[in-house]
Amino acid sequence: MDREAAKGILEGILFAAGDSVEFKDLSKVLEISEEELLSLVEEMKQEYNSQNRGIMISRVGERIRLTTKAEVYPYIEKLLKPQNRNQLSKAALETLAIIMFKQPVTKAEIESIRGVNVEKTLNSLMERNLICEVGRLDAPGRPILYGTTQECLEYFGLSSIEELADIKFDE
Amino acid sequence: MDREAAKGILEGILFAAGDSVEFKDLSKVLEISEEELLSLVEEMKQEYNSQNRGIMISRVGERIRLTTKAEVYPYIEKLLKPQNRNQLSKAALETLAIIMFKQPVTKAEIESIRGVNVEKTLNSLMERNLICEVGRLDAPGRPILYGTTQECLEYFGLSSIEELADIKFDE
Amino acid sequence: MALNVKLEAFEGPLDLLLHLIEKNQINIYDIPISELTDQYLSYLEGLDELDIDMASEFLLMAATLLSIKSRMLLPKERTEDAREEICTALDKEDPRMELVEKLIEYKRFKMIAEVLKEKEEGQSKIFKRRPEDLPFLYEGGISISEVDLDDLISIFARIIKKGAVEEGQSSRTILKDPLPLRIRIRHVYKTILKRKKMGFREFFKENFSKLEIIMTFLAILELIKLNRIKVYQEQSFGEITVTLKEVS
Repeated sequence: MDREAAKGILEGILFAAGDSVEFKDLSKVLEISEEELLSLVEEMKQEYNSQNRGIMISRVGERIRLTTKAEVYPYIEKLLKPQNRNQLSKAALETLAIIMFKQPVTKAEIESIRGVNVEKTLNSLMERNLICEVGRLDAPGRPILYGTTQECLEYFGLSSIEELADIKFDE
Repeated sequence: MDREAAKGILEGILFAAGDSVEFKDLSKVLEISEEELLSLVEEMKQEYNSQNRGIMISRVGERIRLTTKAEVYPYIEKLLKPQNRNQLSKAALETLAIIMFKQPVTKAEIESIRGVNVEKTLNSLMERNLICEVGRLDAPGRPILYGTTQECLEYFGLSSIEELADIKFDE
Repeated sequence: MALNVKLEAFEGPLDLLLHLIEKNQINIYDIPISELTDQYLSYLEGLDELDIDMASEFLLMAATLLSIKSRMLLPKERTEDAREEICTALDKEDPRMELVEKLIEYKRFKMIAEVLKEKEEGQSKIFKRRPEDLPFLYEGGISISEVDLDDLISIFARIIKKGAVEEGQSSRTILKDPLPLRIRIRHVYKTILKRKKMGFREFFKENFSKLEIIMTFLAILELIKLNRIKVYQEQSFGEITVTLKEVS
């Protein structure tokens, strides 16, 4: 299959799927290596950059998805009146940031970093499926270990958590 | 707004809508005449014809929509095919059950309950003469109302819709 | 000192400390601990009331600050042996060190949280597409030949149940279940025990409410699952018969 045809199929699959699709499934179906797949995605990224396109392709974790571009938002808002999602609180965002970089991590560890009780925050993050239990620490009381979900990457549109690691901060 | 930007916005809106959108709504949001809109759509049609595109734009009555190109279906099938038949018929039956017990019901209502695009499923159910159009809702866009056919009721051992009346779940 | 900021504006004692450090343009690696402690304490005093949960966290930090402050004030330990003195001095960390490390680590996550906030904002402006339903892809994909009304009802019952949960959440109405399923199951089972075999529709009396009908359906489904009854249909469109399952 030539590259142009493969890109067309990729677009069609992602369009029909609606949700993000795993690399490995796409490469299996297209019968190409994951490397080739990623190079196709890079090419598509460039093409979607063109002004006459209203959608874009992006990587979230080990998955790829199609979404609308942010600049179309004002028009979508006018026509489709999307419902606003509840935004996360500052406490939730701080807790998530810690879990992202320290996972797997216990509640006690998070609390020692934030200096406050995080029980309620953890519950609401679990309810929103942004974090999950990933196991138990082999220590007295066998405390729960928390980690972030795929949903979490999608929620923030992160290709990976490492993307955040470069953040510069000056004291 | 230049034509290229307008085409991008059009693509984004149709993508997000997931469904066909009326000319008049599109021309209002884009602040262009319906003629201009149609000429943009013609141009887009040409562009989507290119081999590296997996989606296409088409006109249905007074509406426009984006859909997957037919040549992509074999790949979608390979990728998204549910593990077993059971799962497959369950998806279709959910739609049928909703129509049976909520009739008359619009596509939008069914989709909001099931969380997926049911257009094609509705078509299949219509082809099999299990459901039919029973009218139009008196609301913007006058959406089609669906109900089960007499044949369908009989198949399930019901003599008439009235037999369903008591278990119909209206909120 | 003007205390025009409420405690709730801070995500905890560390957040408050960072605020004070920033406001006073303090070098985080060389904190004037006594000054900072005073400010922190007067900040707490300025609050009319303190949420008891939050209070303990803020007070714990106050205690930590006071302890650091007192350790800073203590005269350096004197020992006879000069060599030993040097070693002790090397061993002895700056009492502020632990707090500084904590503040720096917390600050890092606070900044990541701010980036996440921006990302969240950005994502709220883009949309995915609703997935396509799949059955259309398969020839004869929609098959109802192996399905009867029971199946359809149980499918719908599941949907209703899901919807009811969501509705309950938004309307905050709590209704006591007037007809527990357990009781309905017992009732249906008693009826079929007595009659051995009956038509499906006979279970539903004309004056049944929606809820009673649904509960009865569910009861029948439950009894099938429990292997107590058998439900069958001789022919398409025919009457559905319910019989007692023979226990062997």
